[in-house]
Amino acid sequence: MIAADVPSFAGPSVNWFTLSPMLVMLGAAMVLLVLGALAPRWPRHLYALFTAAAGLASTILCFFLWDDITDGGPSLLVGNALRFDVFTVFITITISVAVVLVAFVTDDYLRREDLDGPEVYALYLLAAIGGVVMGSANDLIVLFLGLEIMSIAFYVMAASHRKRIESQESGIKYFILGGFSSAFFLYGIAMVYGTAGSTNFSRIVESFNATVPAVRHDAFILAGVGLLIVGLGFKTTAVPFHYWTPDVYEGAPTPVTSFMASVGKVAAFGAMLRVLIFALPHWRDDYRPIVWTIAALTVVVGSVMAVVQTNVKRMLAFSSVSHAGFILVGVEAASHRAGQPDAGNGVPSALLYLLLYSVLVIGTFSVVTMVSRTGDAATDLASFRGLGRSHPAIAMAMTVLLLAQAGVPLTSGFVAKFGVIQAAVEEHSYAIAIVAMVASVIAAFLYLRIMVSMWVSEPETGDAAREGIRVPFWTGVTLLLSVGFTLLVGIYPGWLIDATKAAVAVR
Amino acid sequence: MISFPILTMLVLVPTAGSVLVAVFSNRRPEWVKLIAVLTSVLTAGLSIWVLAAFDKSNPDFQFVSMHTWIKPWGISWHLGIDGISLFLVVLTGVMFPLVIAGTDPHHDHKRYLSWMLLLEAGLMGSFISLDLFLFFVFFEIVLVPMYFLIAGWGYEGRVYAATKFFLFTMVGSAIMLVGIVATAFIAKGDGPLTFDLIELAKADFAPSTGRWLFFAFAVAFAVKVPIFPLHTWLPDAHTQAPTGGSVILAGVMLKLGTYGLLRFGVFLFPEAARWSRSLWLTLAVIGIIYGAIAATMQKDLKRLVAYSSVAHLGFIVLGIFAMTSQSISGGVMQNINHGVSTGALFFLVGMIYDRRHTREIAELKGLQKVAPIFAGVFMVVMLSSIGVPGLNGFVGEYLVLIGSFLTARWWTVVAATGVILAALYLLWAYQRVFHGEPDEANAGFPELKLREAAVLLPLVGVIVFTGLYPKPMLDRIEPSVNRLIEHVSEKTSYVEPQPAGVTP
Amino acid sequence: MLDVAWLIPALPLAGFVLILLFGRQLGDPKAGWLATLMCGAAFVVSVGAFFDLLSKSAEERQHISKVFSWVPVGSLKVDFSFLADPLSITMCLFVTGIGTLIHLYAIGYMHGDPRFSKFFLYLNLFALSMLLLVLGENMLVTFVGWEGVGTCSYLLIAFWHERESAATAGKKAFITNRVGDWGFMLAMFFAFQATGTLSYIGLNDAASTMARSTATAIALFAFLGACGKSAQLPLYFWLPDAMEGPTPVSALIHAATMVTAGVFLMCRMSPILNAASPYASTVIAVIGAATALFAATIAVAQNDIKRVLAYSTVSQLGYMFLAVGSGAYTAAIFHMVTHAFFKALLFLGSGAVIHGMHHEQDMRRMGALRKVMPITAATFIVGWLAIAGVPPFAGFWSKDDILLAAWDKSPVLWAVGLVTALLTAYYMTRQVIMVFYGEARWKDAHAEHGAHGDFEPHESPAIMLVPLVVLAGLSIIGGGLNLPFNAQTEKLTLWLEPVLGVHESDTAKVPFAAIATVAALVGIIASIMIYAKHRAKPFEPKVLANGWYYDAAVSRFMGGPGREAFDSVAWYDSTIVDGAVNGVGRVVRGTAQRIRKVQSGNVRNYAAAIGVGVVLMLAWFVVVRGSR
Amino acid sequence: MIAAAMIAAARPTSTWYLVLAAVLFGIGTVGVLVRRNPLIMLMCVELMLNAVNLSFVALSKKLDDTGGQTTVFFVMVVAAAEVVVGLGIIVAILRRRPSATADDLAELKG
Amino acid sequence: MMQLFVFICAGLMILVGAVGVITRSHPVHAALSLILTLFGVAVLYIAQDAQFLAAVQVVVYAGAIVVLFLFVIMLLGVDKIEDLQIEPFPLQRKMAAVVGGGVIGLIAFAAISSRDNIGVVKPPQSAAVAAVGAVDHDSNIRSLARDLFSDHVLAFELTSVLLVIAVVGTVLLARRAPRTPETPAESPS
Repeated sequence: MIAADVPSFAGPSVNWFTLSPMLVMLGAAMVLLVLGALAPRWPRHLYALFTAAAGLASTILCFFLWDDITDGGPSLLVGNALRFDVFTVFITITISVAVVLVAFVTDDYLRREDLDGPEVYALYLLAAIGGVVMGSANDLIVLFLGLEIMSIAFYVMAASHRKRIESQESGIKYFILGGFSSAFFLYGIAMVYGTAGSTNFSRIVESFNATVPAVRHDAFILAGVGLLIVGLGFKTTAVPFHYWTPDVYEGAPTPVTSFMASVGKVAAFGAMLRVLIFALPHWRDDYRPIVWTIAALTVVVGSVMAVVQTNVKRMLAFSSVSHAGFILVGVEAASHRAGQPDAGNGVPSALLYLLLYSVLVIGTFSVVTMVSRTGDAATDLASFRGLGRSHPAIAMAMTVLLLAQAGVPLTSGFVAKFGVIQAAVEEHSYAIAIVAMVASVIAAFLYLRIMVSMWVSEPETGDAAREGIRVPFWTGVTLLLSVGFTLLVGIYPGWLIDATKAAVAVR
Repeated sequence: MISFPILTMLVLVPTAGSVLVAVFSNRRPEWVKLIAVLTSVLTAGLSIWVLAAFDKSNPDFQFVSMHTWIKPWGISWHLGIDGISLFLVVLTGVMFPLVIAGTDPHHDHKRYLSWMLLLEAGLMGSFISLDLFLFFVFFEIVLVPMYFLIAGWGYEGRVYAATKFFLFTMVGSAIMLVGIVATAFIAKGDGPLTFDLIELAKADFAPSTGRWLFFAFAVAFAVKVPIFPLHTWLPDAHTQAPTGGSVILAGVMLKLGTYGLLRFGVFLFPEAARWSRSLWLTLAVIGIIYGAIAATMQKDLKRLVAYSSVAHLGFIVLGIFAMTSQSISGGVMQNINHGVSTGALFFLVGMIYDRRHTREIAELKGLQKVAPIFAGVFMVVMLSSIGVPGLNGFVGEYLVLIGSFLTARWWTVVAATGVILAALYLLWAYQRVFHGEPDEANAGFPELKLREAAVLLPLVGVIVFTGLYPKPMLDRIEPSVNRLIEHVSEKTSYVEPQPAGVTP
Repeated sequence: MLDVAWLIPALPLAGFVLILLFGRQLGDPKAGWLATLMCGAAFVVSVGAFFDLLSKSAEERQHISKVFSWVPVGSLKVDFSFLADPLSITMCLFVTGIGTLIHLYAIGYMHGDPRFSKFFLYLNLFALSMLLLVLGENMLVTFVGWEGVGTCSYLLIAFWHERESAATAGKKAFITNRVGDWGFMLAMFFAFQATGTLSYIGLNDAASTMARSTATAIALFAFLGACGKSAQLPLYFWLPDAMEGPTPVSALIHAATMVTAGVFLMCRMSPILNAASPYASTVIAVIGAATALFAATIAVAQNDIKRVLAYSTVSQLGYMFLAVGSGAYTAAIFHMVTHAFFKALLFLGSGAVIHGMHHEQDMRRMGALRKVMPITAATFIVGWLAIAGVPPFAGFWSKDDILLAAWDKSPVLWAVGLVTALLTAYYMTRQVIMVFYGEARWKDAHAEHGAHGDFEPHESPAIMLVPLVVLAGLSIIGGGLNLPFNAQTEKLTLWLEPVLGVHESDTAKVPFAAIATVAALVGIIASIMIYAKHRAKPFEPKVLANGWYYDAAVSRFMGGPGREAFDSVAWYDSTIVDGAVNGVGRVVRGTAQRIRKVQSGNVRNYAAAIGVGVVLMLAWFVVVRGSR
Repeated sequence: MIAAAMIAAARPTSTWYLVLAAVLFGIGTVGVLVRRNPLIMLMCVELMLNAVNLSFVALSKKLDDTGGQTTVFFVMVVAAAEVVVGLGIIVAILRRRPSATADDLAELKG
Repeated sequence: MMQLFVFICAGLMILVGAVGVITRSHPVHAALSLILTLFGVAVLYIAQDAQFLAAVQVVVYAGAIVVLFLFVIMLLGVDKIEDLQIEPFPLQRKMAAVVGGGVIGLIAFAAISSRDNIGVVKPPQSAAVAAVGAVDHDSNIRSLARDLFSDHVLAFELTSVLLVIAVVGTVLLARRAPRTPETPAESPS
């Protein structure tokens, strides 16, 4: 065949600047890989700083993009594959910030554990891209690819501590279950595609605005919705799809855990909101009861299970499950108004929670990283004993972060919880709000346990005595930043709330 | 109204002091102590100033300071004080210097003092905030320092007690938070969202809604008061807490509950409060009798005092829900009286513990012979706690009872028997501890020290003065109480009953 | 002098404050003198006030002096103010008067006690409270005094608190009184609800229009208070134990003044009682009579010199309530005054004996003391004749009035009163004989009791004898206050008439007087026959010696079922209520532990769990939602 | 004859394909649950993905839309990547503990 | 007629293979049964006019992926027989049955019950794809290509990121731990 009778082909136009955050991170990742290969003698901590710089750059770029949107309004990118709105930008910012903070911690961690290579940083950046794609996708396929990018990166990172069998175990567990669940997710996509005739959010909404209710309540696409929720539920660590969480969080290298807990959750919930609220508003009455149930189960199971753990990393894993439950409460609230011009407070509160929780959890895990000492093994409650005596500053920071997680006022955690509860109450879902709050009290018990062992219990004579805790500079910086942010937002959250409201104000 | 934001200062000064103490070098303990004492004294001075500048003819909120805080949620930094909160603020202001100067944590002074000051800030804030969100913030924040004070400086069972206290209270406030938000949104209608107490009080809730909301609030406060059967955190917390902690806990913190019931429960949801009054009255009476009986049987002196609090607070709840100007004024006053006398009692028990390192009543004997002055002070405080006329305890209790008699006769008749029981448990304990011939263990019991006397003197002074001349206090309390009752009457069909021959 | 009526309580207050501040420096005996001085000054002021009042016409004999507005809340407006009228001034007079004498006596009696100054501190505090009680213009001020005297009696009974018995007795007195106070409070509440005021004047004005039920409620609850304070059935049992206190205390508080507060209160509220008649007054009269007889029977078999007097006090108080119940308020007050005279005298006398016997109180260890302490003996004998109701001593007249009134109420009551009178004469004679006559049993007894060496009972110092003599005098002429010959001689009645009204009765007085006298004589002679002449065996059954086992029964109940009930409540609290709380925690942990098993760490189990989730999810969407 | 006609008439519609895919998917699922060898579990995941691919293709045929096939293409890439990484992890583990089954990897639990 | 025959044969291949994968106790046999399934799927692709995908299926899946499996099996010598008779968790198989049955049943039910609704909504042909005449025989590849580079270009680019991750990941995992002796991993199992 000759090109003669072929009509001229023009690919979709690409507004490169709007993609700049992703491109920056991608470029940085490539550079790191090349450097790692070509200049192995490069001083290691530059990797971290480089990564952080990339994250910072994308953050800054995001603010410019934000202005563009506030001026020009939202738009669709590269063949309607991506949504370019404040929601996207907010998610991007959250993820980039997480990258920056985690990179700092990772540097010190890698050196302490004598693990090498820029690969981890590259994976951070690439996973971050995946997360951004998930949060901004306007097409189920794109969303799926983003999800796979992030997940596969996570599998590798989880298994990346070669000296710890636990690390590899967590890797394979995560991998198998991840693949398993993404198969379901994909099947869901197939079903939606079959009934909607497309995987593109805009087209889905259009076509179902047009079709008759009979088609809308067709079992096939409903099954698809269900399977999509399964896949997303797995990534958001929602009960009953949360089983991997504690094992993986405990086994994975601590900074990686914090990366999963922050970026992973942000991306997953971003995707969930995109899918449920933006793509499938027609089925909100069908999936809302499910979201309600899952949310309730998640807060309760997460909190209750956390209470009986003895390993701090596991505790925090379960607590992050219960936090996921809280965010799900926000999703539930959002689902009341899915597809309506007035979006209510559901989506903003969820976004706010995600940002605040990411910072919290990274800070918390940075302390765990320090306490876990060489070998990343000393993470049981006992190894926190007497921290208040030996390192009052760290203990104080940890206390603030834990109180924030418990949702004590004047910390960001309270603002987050309050926002979610407010959203739920606004939609008259009082029951779920009360369930969530009571569960958070149960969870509070676990934070108290950690605080007690830090402040009240006498230091044990064991590993703690043998190897002291080192406080590396950059980890300290991370801790300081997160604590500062926690308190700042706790005391003066107004600006942030406005920002999140803007995320849905323009559609 | 004065331009100087004195109420804000009431919160900020202790906070600043707390931070200052926290960051101050650990190598100069005496300086740390000095800073702490000075800040608390300064706060006390401010509170006294408020008392002096308070316009008793004005029933509304005074010294109001109002700043937008979280605009998108319609939350503002709204402080104000009226007759109901005035004396609670003063009590807080006065108690803390005494505690900080008068009690001695045996280790980690720095952290102890820092927590103490933070606690003061929180308590002050909760008593003067007129924004539901703001109030909740303070109400919750108070738990943290108290938790650490108990868990860090308490006695053998401290961690259990502290955790119990924290979680117990948090369950209540968790439900209240939902209640607060719901209130705001339901009252909002089409208007802007606001958490402002005064705005919300204007709203009319459908009876069923109002009742749900009221209970959401009431649970939190019932835990704090505590009202039977939600009281079991109290004996543990009081007993295990260090002396200072117990004094604050009993003297000031419990009042958050009764104050909240009055300011947020009754004021926001008069209909629901009226509707459920018989429940509350019954619980209050049960609390009075039950607490007294339980107190009688305690073997631990501190625990005994703790249970006596349950009984005393029962009177306040009775007064609040009997809802006559006498009963409520009496209740508000009883807040203060109980704070002073029980606070003093905890001081004294603490002193006994410092000397003998036991709280077991059985271990103590014949102290009056070896330490007559100490015994005398104890006697006076005890008599005030029993409610002997001429001392402060009587006035509040009496007003509560005589006021409640008008609207809740039979409850009052039963409640009045609490007066007998109070005499029973306190006198019995006193006899076992102070009377008789001291055995050799107690023979060396030291007499009241000068510092201790200095701490107790103001309290005893208040006890006697208020008992003999309560008028100044009542003059400031009553207008606000009457305004509250008028509010209730506007919202409901309630008419405050007047005794025969008195034209309202 | 009326304008400064507030001075009457103020002076003891000053004494109290001064001794509180400088008691230790003043020490023994200056503190005592100071206290006595203050009390005496109060007496002088009262006298002044008395004459002021006397100078006015009967209607105007009423003066209210407001000190400050006390508890003004809403419709409740209570002032701290005093009401000076014949009744209160009468009370003031004999309270301060006898008070002074007893202060004086105590200086001698308490000489050498380590807590000498504290004793007078309490005494002045007591005087203050008692004066507030009687001078109070409204029930609340009275209540302050009411509780004040209760507290003082607690402090003074437990004055020697090293003695377990003393401490217990004090506690017992206070708590028993508290029960009465509960009644008093309720009386106030009812009064307030019914009239909106607590001032006596307001109340008594309202009484005329008051519903009988209300009036009855007020009267009976107030009477419950009176029962506590004045040791009537069923709350009398604290008084005998109260004898643990120093004898001056027994004399002042538990004989002369405090215990009569109940009677005073009843008289104060007499209009309400009248409005509440007949129920309330009948109840009061019956209880009074019953108590009188009951206590008298017990007194017959007591061996402790002070306990005899204690029971006789209870019995005499019963008399007064009998009078109150019969509407003869003046008679009640009259008897109150005379009783104050001779009972104080008797107590002080016994005190002197005890003092002389080195704190021996058992009458079986005494005898023939008239030789070693003649003055004490003489005065004591005067007191005996007075209480026995032998004319012309004071007791005769007052008791006679009461019996007369009782007859008007009902002959039965009168009969009970008469028997009581007989018994009174009997046991008092018995006491006098056992203490002052017969052979000196202390000679052989001194060996075993803790006295130093071979001791000789000795007469008390002058400072203790002076009050005795004075009181003896009063006991002799006291009857002159209210001689029933004609309207003019009934001075007390006239004096109190504006407050209490008159109890007119047309019964012939003389025969009753005769009968009463005979009864008294019978009692005396019988006693002499038994105890002096040993013609018959003493009749002292255990049941009487133990006060009909009433007290024992009460204590056994308190120590037994009562205590168990309390314990069970405490148990309930710690086990059930708290157990529930901890139970919640346990449940949470338990559930968690159970769920943990699912978290087995095995990938395939997790996959299975996820799979189940998937199936459920699909079931919901396909079956439940898709079916539409 | 008639039977032949019936058979001739019966043409496999897309629904047939979808059901077949469903069965394949189910088998894959069961495989993940019952097999202990991680490698074979991985294969079972591949089965599931293939089932999805099959339905995609069938649907795209029914819709007469290439999008479905494009998707399948992407899925294959994803599958490849997953397999590579998965095998990497498995190798890393088995290198250390030969003959380790999924059941043996249960240190992290509770 | 023809389609039916093809469908049945291919279907049988697929199912037999699939069952083989989960029932053959020897890993190698399982891998081989996987190939069977993959071929069956490829056949059905052709039957559904997805020739290009069929090719890729054979090349990538059967060719690359399964080979990779076999290679790993051989390399690590983990070809030990897995005894499928024993199942440590009594519940596991039951649950597996429930899950498998549930998934198959529900999805099949959904597919059948809604056979009329599938394809009701016809997707608007994107310009690029529309340009290719549907009758054209090798239209499949072309339209696929155009679709790939028009609507799904971003997805296409993302696959590159995916592959990069795969590479980096394997590098990271495959690298042996440096000098420090491996901690003995004989943790009790």
